[in-house]
Amino acid sequence: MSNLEDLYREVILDHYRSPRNRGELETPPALRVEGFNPLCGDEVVVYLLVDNGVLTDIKMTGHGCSISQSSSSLMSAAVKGKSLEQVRGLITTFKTLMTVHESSIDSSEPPPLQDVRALGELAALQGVVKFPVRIKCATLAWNTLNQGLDELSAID
Amino acid sequence: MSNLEDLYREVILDHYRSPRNRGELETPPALRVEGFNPLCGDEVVVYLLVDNGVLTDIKMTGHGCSISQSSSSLMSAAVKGKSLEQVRGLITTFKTLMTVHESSIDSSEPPPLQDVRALGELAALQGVVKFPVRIKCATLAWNTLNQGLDELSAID
Amino acid sequence: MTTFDPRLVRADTPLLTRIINGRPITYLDSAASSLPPRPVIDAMSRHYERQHANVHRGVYQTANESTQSYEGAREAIARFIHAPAGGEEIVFTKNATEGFNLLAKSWAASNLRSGDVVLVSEMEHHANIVPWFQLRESIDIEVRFIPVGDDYRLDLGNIDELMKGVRLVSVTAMSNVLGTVTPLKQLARIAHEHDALIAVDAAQLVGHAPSDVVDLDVDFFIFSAHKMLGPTGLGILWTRRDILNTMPPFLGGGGMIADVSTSGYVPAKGPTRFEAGTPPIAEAAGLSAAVTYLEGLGMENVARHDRDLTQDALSRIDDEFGGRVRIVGPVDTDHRGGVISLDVEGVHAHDVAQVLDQFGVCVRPGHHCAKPLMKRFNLTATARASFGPYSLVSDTDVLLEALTDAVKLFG
Amino acid sequence: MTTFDPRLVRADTPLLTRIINGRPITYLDSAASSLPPRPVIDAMSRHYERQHANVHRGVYQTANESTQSYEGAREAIARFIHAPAGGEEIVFTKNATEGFNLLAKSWAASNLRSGDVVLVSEMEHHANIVPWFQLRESIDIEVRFIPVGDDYRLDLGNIDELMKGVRLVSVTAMSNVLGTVTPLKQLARIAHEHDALIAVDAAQLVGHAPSDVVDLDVDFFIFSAHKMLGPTGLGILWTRRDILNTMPPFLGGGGMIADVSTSGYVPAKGPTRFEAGTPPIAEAAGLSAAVTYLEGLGMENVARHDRDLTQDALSRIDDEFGGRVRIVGPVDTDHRGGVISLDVEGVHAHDVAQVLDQFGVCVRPGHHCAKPLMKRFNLTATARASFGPYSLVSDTDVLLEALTDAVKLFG
Ligand SMILES: Cc1ncc(COP(=O)(O)O)c(C=O)c1O
Ligand SMILES: Cc1ncc(COP(=O)(O)O)c(C=O)c1O
Repeated sequence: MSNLEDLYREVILDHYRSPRNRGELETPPALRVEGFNPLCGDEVVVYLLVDNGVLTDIKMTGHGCSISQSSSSLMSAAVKGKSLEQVRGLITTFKTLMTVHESSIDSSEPPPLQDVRALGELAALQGVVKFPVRIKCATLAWNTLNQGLDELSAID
Repeated sequence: MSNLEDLYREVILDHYRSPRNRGELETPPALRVEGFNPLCGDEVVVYLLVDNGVLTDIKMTGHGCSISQSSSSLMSAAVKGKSLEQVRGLITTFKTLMTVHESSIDSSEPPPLQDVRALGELAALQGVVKFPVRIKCATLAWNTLNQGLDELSAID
Repeated sequence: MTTFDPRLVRADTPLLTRIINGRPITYLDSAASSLPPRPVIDAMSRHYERQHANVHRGVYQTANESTQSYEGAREAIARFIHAPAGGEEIVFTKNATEGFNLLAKSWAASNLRSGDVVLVSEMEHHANIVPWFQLRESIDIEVRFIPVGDDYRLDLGNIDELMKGVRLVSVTAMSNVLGTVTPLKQLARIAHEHDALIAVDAAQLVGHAPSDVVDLDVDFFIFSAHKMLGPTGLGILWTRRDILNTMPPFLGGGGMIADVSTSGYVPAKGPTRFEAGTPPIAEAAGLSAAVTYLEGLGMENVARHDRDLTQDALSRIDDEFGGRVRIVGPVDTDHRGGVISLDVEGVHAHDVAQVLDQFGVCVRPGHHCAKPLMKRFNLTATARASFGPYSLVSDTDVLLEALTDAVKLFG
Repeated sequence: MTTFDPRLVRADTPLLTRIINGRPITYLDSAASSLPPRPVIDAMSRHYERQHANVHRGVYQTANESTQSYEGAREAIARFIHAPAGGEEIVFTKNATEGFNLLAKSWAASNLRSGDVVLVSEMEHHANIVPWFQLRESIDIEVRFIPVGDDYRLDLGNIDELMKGVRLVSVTAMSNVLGTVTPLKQLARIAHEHDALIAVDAAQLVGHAPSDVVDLDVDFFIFSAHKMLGPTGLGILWTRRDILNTMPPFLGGGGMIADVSTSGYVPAKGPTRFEAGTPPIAEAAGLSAAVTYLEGLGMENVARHDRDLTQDALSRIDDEFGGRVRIVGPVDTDHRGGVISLDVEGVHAHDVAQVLDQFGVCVRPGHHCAKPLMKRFNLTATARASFGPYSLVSDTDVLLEALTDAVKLFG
């Protein structure tokens, strides 16, 4: 069952059971973005409050499996209070982590160390890459956040 | 090649090369019926002239393989001048010959003797039953004739 | 009576020898697709190795053999479901879904008028919902839903009201989520009393119980080969010959025509009218073998086996987990078949399935292509276990062991 | 360059060991359906024996394997025809014919208006004719035909006139009757100059020569797995991603939706939008193996081999029979592929094929689903011989021997 413990690390189960930043924000001023995984029915709704280039608040609702829900909780904790630039950087790092792994599953190459370190608690999700079908669970919230940032910059 | 000689008997090749009763009849008084085999494109047109319950004249046009063409030529020669009742009898006998055989190909049961005798020259077509795909070639003209008789009795 | 031993079926099924994560596979996903036994797999290999050729119009020997094999499959299926006029009533499609599209886009499109109602149920598979919504884009029909009660069964209390304006009742024989078996004979009687026709989604029925379209007195019967030990790529639509002969063509192309010119075309008669292009020839050979195999098992036996396994599993799940694992479906095996949807408290179906996979247990998480039903019960997903003729009580043992682990992990 | 030896392909093809009427089979009907080699047959058996499960939504291991195999086939085909955006541009259908129905009923039905013209040719297969006549029943389009000249080639003399009002040019890459190869690049240029799109019936091309949709600069590319050493039950439609993404759904059901409720549905994005129901999963595994196998042979080699065999056969038929056996098609191999239609003076094609069968020679008699073309040349049927990568000059030897007998019998 060692594989499974890799997937369901304590941090993940913790965030799944007690999701951070759960709730809604008033729109406007906040932006509301929906993400949806038609294959498994997972849904996430992200509320973003941006002030002067900084993501001052983020709230999330939705439902789904432990991976999608903990990933969104972990994400919200990681990005809250960061500058939009930093947020974009985190998105890229996280998605690279998921993709790099995806293509190197067979070779079991470890991810570049600096990336993992930059992710902090988020690194707990790296076990997901051994379960390729679950990667889209882990990236759902991130793709939704990314879409939100795109919408924000389109408004500017 | 013995099988093949069974199929392409001299009588058949003769009727194919020199079809009897080829041509058209004026309609009315004659009835015109079309038969068509969509799978192989064979076509036959039968003209029937009936007087007082007797098939006084029959002409045929169309195109198709040696089996369909010789069968229609042989048929025309067999039914011309016969009473409609006799014609119906011949149709039944011929079609039974084709079907009986179809289901007894494996057992190689010979056809009932009296049937074959009643058919005269037509019996040359009995080799066809060893080639199930060709049966519909042999029966095309007969089905068309049958349809013509049905139309005639519907008019009555 | 045929003797039936699921262990022999198991021995015939090559996939069941697989080892997954160090454990023998426990396949509990027959409702999604069944596992073909050796004779079915071999029938298809043999087709390609010995007789493959395109069907119809061929004169040479392998073309004849392929044609006979293909048409023979029609007869085999006709026999299996007791089609009164034999193979002439059997249309081969690519799957059950195409069958419903054919029903909607040929029969219904030419028979329904604006305001007519198609009555389906809340527990239909999307295959029996989306084609009706699509039809609505061209004819203003109403798609009405028979509600599902809290007992997970069709609620026919208001059926007279529901039947107003209905021209077609189109319902599943068995829900692929709840396992609920629908009262087909009763529905057929109701439909016919109201001058409506009735179509049956038999996808979950045909591989699991005897099917008799005459006894059921239904008008359309649609299913898939891959859920009855047959191959992918092949579905079946049965309808009465008198209906079939009035249905306009569906897809156009070779094989479905009587004539074509530069100015138009004339469709062929019979089932081939609906079979445009090269059909699933090898698949039909596989289906014939599947029918023969199932007939050898005896469908009464298969049905009893399903019932026994289901009964056993339902009571053991309840004993072991009580409220922690909820069975989403009727508990009485008189009203259900061998499809068991589970809702594990606090554990998402994906996570359940993931943990189960570690034990080599194959169950399906998700909405099972029945989103309206999921919404009805406020669910987004269930973890569904389903049986086949190769299933054993020991499969349930492993399922319970794995479920225990899942509950513990997320406890 | 890969070395290519047709005798090795032959050794890989189990069906070619068959004895028919006492003679080794001489298979000359690859234009109707090709014979899959051992690796293709085995890939499908292995699928059923080792990994079969329904695709998508599964979490357990065999479901993943099946999904990866199915999606991998998309990538393999994309690579094989050089689809610029890969598998996202590949839609799996049940055959080429369904591909044309999808083109007509999705893209064309939503893009064409009354009065618009679809330009096909007189030498199209019914698959690329009947769907357009069917579309005409709902939108008053014109189906216009590029004439075929007495040289059996497309007559483009009046092409500017023909292009008036044309929104889509839909033509075959190679006639399945005449063997004529069409000037696709030229037609693509003409179509695009007139702001029309171009669809290609590649059924006779893909298994016989290299295919590059970018180099050809075409917009739709439609073909069947069973004519490229693959299985029945599987076809392919390629189109550019930007076009695909604007096409409305075709068949409705599971797998093609993003959401369904009791009031309506939202279609999925990408190729799955067009793949309702359980897809041909095992068949896709077979197709992947076929692609790998053909890549191993090298499509340039396969094309050269076809050309050599055709050249040889054409000149020998002419030498041996002169006017008695007419070749219905161009005689210059620059303008044709390995499909040879014969019209034997005074002998109907069915009789030719019947005599040939006695020699174990498989040729196809009939209209080859191209009735407008047959009418153009005043024919009802031809006897058609066609080559595959397993064909040898010795096949032509037997063909000639058998033809001699046919001519003699009816002489
Ligand atoms: C040129 C051409 N187009 C289309 C088709 C149709 O292919 P399928 O029958 O596999 O749909 C064929 C083969 O029959 C063909 O030869
Ligand atoms: C009840 C029911 N109906 C229809 C279908 C559709 O079958 P297919 O995917 O083979 O078209 C399924 C299976 O997915 C089903 O379970």
